[in-house]
Amino acid sequence: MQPDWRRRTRALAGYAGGVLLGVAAWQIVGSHSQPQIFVTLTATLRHLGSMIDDGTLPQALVNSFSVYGAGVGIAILLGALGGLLLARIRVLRVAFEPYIMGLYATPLIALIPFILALLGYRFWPKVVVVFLFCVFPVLLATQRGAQSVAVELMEVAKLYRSSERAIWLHVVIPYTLPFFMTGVRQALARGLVGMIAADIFLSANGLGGLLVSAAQQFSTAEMLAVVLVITVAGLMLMAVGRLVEKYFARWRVTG
Amino acid sequence: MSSGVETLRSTPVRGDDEWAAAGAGPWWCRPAVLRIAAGVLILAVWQFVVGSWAPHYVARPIGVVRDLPKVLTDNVFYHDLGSTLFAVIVGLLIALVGGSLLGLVVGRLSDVQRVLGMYVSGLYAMPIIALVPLITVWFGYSATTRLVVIVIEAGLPIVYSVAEGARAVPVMHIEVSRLYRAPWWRVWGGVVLPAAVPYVLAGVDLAIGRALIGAVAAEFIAAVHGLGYYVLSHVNSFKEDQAFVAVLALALLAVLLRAAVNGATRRWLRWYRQSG
Amino acid sequence: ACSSSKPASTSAASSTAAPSSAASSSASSPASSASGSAGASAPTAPHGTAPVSPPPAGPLPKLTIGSPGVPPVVSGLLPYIADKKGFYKAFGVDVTVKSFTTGTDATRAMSTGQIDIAIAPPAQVVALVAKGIPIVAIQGQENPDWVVVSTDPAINSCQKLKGQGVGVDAIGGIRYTALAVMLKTCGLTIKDVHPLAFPGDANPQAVIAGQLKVSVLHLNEVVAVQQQLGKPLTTVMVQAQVVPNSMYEMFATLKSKLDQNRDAFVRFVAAQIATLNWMFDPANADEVAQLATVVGDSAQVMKQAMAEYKQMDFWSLDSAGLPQTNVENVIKSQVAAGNVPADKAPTYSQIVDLSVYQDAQKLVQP
Amino acid sequence: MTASPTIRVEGLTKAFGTRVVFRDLSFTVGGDEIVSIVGPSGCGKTTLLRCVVGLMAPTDGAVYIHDRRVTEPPPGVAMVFQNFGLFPWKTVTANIAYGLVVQGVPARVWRPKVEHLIKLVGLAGFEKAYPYQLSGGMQQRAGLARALAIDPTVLAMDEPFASLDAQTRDLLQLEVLRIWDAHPVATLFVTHSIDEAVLMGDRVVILRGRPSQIFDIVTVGLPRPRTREAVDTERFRIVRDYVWNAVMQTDSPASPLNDAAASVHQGVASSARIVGHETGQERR
Amino acid sequence: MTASPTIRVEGLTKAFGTRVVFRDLSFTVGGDEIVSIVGPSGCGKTTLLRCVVGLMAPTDGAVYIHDRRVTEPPPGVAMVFQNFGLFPWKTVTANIAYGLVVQGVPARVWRPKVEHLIKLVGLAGFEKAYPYQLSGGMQQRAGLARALAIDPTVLAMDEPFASLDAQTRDLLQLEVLRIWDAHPVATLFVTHSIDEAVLMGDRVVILRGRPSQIFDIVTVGLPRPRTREAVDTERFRIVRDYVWNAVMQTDSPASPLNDAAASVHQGVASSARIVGHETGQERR
Ligand SMILES: Nc1ncnc2c1ncn2[C@@H]1O[C@H](COP(=O)(O)OP(=O)(O)OP(=O)(O)O)[C@@H](O)[C@H]1O
Ligand SMILES: Nc1ncnc2c1ncn2[C@@H]1O[C@H](COP(=O)(O)OP(=O)(O)OP(=O)(O)O)[C@@H](O)[C@H]1O
Ligand SMILES: O=C([O-])O
Ligand SMILES: [Mg+2]
Ligand SMILES: [Mg+2]
Repeated sequence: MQPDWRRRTRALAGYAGGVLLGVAAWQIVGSHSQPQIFVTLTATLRHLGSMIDDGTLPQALVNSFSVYGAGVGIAILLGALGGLLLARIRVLRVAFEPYIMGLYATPLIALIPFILALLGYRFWPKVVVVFLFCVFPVLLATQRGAQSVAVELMEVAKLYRSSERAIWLHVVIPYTLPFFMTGVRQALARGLVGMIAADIFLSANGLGGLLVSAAQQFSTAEMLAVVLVITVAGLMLMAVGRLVEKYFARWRVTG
Repeated sequence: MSSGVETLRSTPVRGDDEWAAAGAGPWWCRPAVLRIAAGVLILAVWQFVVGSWAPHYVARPIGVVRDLPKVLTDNVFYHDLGSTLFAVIVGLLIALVGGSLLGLVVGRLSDVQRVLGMYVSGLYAMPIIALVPLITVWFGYSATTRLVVIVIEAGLPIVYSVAEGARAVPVMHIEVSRLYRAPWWRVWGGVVLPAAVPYVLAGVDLAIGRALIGAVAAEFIAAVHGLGYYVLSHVNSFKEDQAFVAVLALALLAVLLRAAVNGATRRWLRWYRQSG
Repeated sequence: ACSSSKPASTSAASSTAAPSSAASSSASSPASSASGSAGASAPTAPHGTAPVSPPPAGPLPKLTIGSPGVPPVVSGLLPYIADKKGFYKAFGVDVTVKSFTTGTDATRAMSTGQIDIAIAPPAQVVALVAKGIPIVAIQGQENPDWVVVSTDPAINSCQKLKGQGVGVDAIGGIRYTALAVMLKTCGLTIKDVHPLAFPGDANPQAVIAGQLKVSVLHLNEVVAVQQQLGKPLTTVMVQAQVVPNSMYEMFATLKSKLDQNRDAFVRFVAAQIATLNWMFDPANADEVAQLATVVGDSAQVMKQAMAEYKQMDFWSLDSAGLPQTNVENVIKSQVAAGNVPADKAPTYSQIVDLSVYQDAQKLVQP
Repeated sequence: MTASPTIRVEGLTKAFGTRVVFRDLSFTVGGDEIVSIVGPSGCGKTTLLRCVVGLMAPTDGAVYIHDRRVTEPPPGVAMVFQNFGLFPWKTVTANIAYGLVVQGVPARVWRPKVEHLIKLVGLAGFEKAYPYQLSGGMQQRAGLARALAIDPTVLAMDEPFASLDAQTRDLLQLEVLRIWDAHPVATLFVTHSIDEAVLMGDRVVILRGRPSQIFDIVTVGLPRPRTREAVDTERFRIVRDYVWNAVMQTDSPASPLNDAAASVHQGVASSARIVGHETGQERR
Repeated sequence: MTASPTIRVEGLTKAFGTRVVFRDLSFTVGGDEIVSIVGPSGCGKTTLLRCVVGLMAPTDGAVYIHDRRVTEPPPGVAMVFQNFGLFPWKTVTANIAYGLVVQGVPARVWRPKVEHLIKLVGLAGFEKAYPYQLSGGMQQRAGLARALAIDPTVLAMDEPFASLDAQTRDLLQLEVLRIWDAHPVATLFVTHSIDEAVLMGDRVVILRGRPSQIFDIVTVGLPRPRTREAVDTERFRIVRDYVWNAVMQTDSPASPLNDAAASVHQGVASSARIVGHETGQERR
């Protein structure tokens, strides 16, 4: 066993080395590439700075994340509701499960041209795309949770003559919550994919729109800058998702 | 029970015997009947809504059925289907091998984890679709781009999941192999790898869906021939009914690929399904 | 629907039929030689007159051309028909036509050497040359078919576009550039409207679905949209009318590729000249309309559209389609828009190489 | 024992589908009696408890609690589960209070009661802890307190100590005996451990066969209050050995365990002579 | 016991970070001896075993096996784990053969040996079964066979029966004793169950305190071969009660268990008189 400080130093060196390696690789490859293929990190950051200064990036973030927020929000609400319904109403579950699973398995991106044709291109159609991308994880996770409530806990509830309302309040909902949150975490990630897809394939604005127009103008620096922003957004959302999930599952800590 | 609505108070907690006793209930309660009814309902609503409010070229069930023979006798369709299927399978195989190796290394060697972990997380957190325009610049408007996109899309969940699995190898199993003085390669091949297999499968399950998304996105953006291209070109020519057949083919592909993985698991990895 | 590899593979079979039907009507057809040698070898190039060497005895030289749109837009029809009807093979070059989502994508693929020729938006060619990437145009289409249309009869002039949302392809895309140029004619700038971006060919669908009131459309798209809507659109502006001396598309290639393989490019252009002659023979109108359905519209729509295209001189039948004034206008507007620094602005002769067309003409008209 | 026992099980039979788990079980539990139930794994002990407390309907026969036929969980019945059955998202206090809260008992009534119980089972200081923060033994103490909170007249315990380690189990056995001695209630105690069955019970119901039937009901005959010393008595040893042999003789699952079992087996009859046990009519 | 014991533990101390788990442990295990180790949960029994077999380096002190200092797992050392530690992806045969296969022993050599062991532990007919297809008791039989397969001269068992039900545990104890009597090897037997420690061991090492130290090493003094009858002897009862009291007296974790423990506690000294035990120097 190494002493504590040495292990910590080594860990820090690892992380620092990772960052340095990435930065150096980016910079070196960038400086040896044709500008329409790849550019340096510094050029990318410079471009990022100017996109912030001239307001295009903030505007794009607002555009994209208002779609994202609406889509994910509705998906979470309807997903939870649908999940509970499917879990508790057997007829619905038996009847619709195969179609839901089928739709869940379908690469939904292929439906985008149809959504475009049917609903158009503005705000709400994009919300529909985000919604479709992230409703299923919530729905299925909620259903799985509500359907798998530990038998023993249900027995406890019945033994003590709990009312229907008490069973929901004290058993089903608390038990399902962590499952639901796992679905929410997945939804946060998938919603981002839906958001970018909607931006690229429906009306091209927001972050995806920036990507498209950067591509139109052969501006690799701008594309990389946008990708960087999207990555940071993704990491932040994943972190938030994991925190929320962990918080609601804290009692699940088991031996 | 005949209403189908289960109040919690009245539902038996251990339902299996009541399920068995109740059998399938009245004939209209049989699963097959319910499913067909639901399918018909979905199609009817779709037909009605689209028929009443949408432009005439928007896909609708009757049109899709009408165009089905046309598509199924179209060589271009099979060419595109084969192209996408081939790319997805090759991409998944590359992702499986490469992702598993990378995942094992990242999961077991903490130094590697520290250096590479952030890049794996970063890529995993971002929608790969945002990278497609760049990958197109780097690898061309070609099937190579599609393959690269598929490999990245499919590889990341595998790396992620396998790394988690490699970290979670029960200490006991490692100790058994150390105790019996197994050489290092037996520890990796005989203990770490098999212990990570369930995680590989979990990763592959995610990877299939993502691989198809990647394939379609690449075909849309880089105009590579395949089912996505088939969809796009037909929608843009106001032939949505034909395009929708390709969507159905994509869905079928996803379901079949997952079923194949499940089947393989059931067949060859019974120990994992039972002890999971 | 599938415009690139598949037609190429069937062209051998159709090549016997096509030139023979052309033979009766067009003196410039490669018919006699093509039908005689099953399309496998040389066109009738008068020996000694052309700077073109006789086609190689072995396999034909290969070229790949990228055309915009999935399915292709009308400007992609020329290579599509040339390929379908076997003109390329007849002139001794093996051409693959590949569709790209947009003209920009095709241009990018050309600029990085993935393909040999792109049907490229001139503004982007200018921008790339200014960035130091040596690209030249060997043929072009000067008259754009861009039309600004509206579903609202009240919006019927340039001035009335102020404050309106207008459908384009992408910020900086080809429709966007065209819109900017047209707006200038009534003293507006792009900032006075809201450009709404619908990449690829999504634009006409947006109009049909009622999502867009005003949009920049191709001529054939106007015809198709009117048919889908069942009512006429209001024409706001036609670029060919309001902006004289415009420039629409260029057949552009990397200079290095041209230098390496000039012979093949000459044969390529010659085949296209021959194709145009065949296309605009009235006797072939129905067949052309049928072939033109590849853009996704019906033969009926395309027959009407092709007539309008002919009328507006969309394709130049007697020149390279790269007039100096028009090209220089593009350069100037790119400088004015700030996309190209004045000191980096290329000259006409840097961008355009007319010699290929001249040599090609000699191949077609001995 | 004829003066209105608290629990009366009469000709109870339970089948799942075609598979009969147990058949024609009849026995009683008096108001101040602990009846242990032993039998091989899968013989239906848990199922029997479920039928008794009304969580499951029997296929045939009936259970009466306070002379009322059981069709759903009657009031005043509590159960302690093998895996504790605590709500993992509730604190110790909230778990113990559960049976009262869902009955609408106001906080000012249940709070002092729960506080008292927490002290009684030795969980003081852990009122706000969540189950995952407790050791197994402490979780089972909470489970016990929850059962006691409703002032049960019937207590069912399903292998309550099986998932605890040996030392904790020893301690909790004695603790439960101590608490029970202070407030005796009709108790059904299911266990795998024969020592435990004898230590805890006034009588031991032995289930055997496929489907299970009552092989014997043994009267333990050790005095109450019981302490650890009981284990060292001759009587304990005799009863334990008798039950052990009776259980081991079972022709149960096709596992190689049986070969070994056979080798340790001694005749049941010999010890039966010195063990008081009920048969036939006597049982009711 | 001075004639070169197989295992010599000398002044062994283990700390994780600043937390010392046990301190200055010294004892020996002879080549034909079973030494049981008991102590409260978390006192470091498993950690001690890990140090002994060389899976973990001690912070201070040393372990000698066959007079060679242990720095990594030496050959001839086998271990049986509480949760069996079988590879779920291997059949019974492959699991049992594992220790031989990784040493490069060819199949023709290990196969007859493994077949013999499978019969010995009563798993005949289950050669091709996977662990999930076996009951807990059968899994532990396989774990035992895997340990025996390498012909160990040192056998470490970490609560091998703790996750089994009471009846299976009883059976396996006797089975292990039977097998061990046929091939005695130096055995360290960690358990929570005091009955088991006394039944199995020649001596019982009692760990106590924070950090743990050896409180006592008790010589059991029951004859071998041992059978179930041993449990009924006076000697067994005396040793068991002594150990029980010694363990329960521990001032261990801040858990309410202690209050209860105290109430059952009887003076250790009184029984100590009649139990043979080592102290101080004697231990080594
Ligand atoms: N809801 C149910 N549906 C079908 N079969 C069941 C159900 N519940 C229990 N069984 C079966 O009934 C039999 C008896 O089960 P039960 O749990 O009562 O046995 P047990 O004696 O408690 O076993 P153990 O000692 O292992 O706890 C088992 O074979 C079990 O599989
Ligand atoms: N690798 C480790 N790192 C840090 N602490 C550890 C490690 N392994 C064990 N410990 C700690 O050392 C102490 C002793 O653990 P150990 O598992 O040896 O106890 P034990 O006596 O076997 O307990 P039990 O009876 O519950 O099996 C515990 O507090 C445990 O948390
Ligand atoms: O790129 C287009 O010409 O639409
Ligand atoms: Mg049970
Ligand atoms: Mg331990």
